[in-house]
Amino acid sequence: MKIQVLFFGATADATGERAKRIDVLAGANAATLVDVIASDHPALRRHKLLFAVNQQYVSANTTLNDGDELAIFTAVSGG
Amino acid sequence: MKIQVLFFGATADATGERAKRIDVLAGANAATLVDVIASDHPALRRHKLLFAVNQQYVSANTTLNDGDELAIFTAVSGG
Amino acid sequence: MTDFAELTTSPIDIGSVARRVIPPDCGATVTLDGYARGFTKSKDGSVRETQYLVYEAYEPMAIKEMQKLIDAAKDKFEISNVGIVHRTGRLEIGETSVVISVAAPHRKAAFEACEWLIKELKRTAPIWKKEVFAGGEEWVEGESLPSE
Amino acid sequence: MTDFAELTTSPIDIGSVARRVIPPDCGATVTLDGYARGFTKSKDGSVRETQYLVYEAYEPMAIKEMQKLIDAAKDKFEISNVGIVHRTGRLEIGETSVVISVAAPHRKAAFEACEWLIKELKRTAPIWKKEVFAGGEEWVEGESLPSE
Repeated sequence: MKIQVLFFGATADATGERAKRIDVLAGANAATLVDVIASDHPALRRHKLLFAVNQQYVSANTTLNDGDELAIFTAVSGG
Repeated sequence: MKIQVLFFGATADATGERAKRIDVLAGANAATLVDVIASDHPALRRHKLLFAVNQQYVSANTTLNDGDELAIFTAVSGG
Repeated sequence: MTDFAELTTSPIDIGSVARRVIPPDCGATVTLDGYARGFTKSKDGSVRETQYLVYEAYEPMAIKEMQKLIDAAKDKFEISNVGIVHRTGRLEIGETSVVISVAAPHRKAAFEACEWLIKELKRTAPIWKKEVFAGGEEWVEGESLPSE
Repeated sequence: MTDFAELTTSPIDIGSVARRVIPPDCGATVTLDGYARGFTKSKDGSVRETQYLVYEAYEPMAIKEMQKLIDAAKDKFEISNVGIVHRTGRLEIGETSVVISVAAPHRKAAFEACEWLIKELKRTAPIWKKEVFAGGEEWVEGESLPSE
């Protein structure tokens, strides 16, 4: 299945990308995607990561669905 | 001694004046002045009154001095 | 960059009051913006429509009392700067009557100080409000006295 | 006269944000104005001078999270209207990063809601701040997580 992955701030810097379409097997979750991405970009593991699927916060072990938008980012610092 | 008396808002309406120089005997206090003024303007007695001498809050029985500025007004309602 | 306590007969621009209290080491300003209500509750509980308001101040004493409040707030709370501007004269409904801006390194102190300042200003600053409604007008008398 | 949650890359005018939330039955608006600090404390306790800030948002989610906060605040506090505007992009020192204005019939609820909203916004809105200083830059990572 195809997942649209988005990066912001520190995670965009760590991966050198802002968006990436990734093909994974059914049953994958955010943690699976981090494993895939970190194999190319180990700097991603230096951060405590948060996840949102389709613009809602989710935990790392929430199962993804084909076509989901997964955002991977660090603890927010707006305000 | 001479006291400069100031009125604001409801007390200005009750007396029809905004400022008045009043001659009183030494030892007079704010309550004395109210008695003097209310004899001409009994409407003044309809209000709960506050006093300031030389721009500082005082109680009705604080003795006045020659040349004092006495403000007579109702509970404040700014803001 | 300094504190200020002012009276003005001109419309108050909230943003410019807030801007004036900001020092570079602060992270937040809290601003209270009080304004002329269109409806007020009478003593008998009925609601009536206000046409406009008139504020009158004992000007030199009002400035002094506001400055005293600023000094007291700076003793009481960890804040950097305070600005207070109160309008006098005729105000149309919806116009700002008072702005209090407090800048502080930490926002909690700014919130607390701003809330304390407006409560104290309403209690002690010698300023009076007249409500003008259809068929009459009335000077509003405050509920509490400065000595209480 | 309605609530709003917005992102903008333009300078924010505090007063106009505050003005937009005022309904005629309200007596007070409380506005929190957060802005770019000139000095920040590093993790090791030393203080360094920031040259400028860059804010980045996950825009559609940030708007949704801010709207959720507005809905939650209106359930939790007796308030009438809320406006939130957060700036993104490059901000010079002293420029406003976020404005939250809350209008309420009684000012106490406006103070409480405004303080709650900024605390929650900093915890949940997907927006990140980069500090640029002499010789480097750093994305600030928040202290608390949305699920906490």
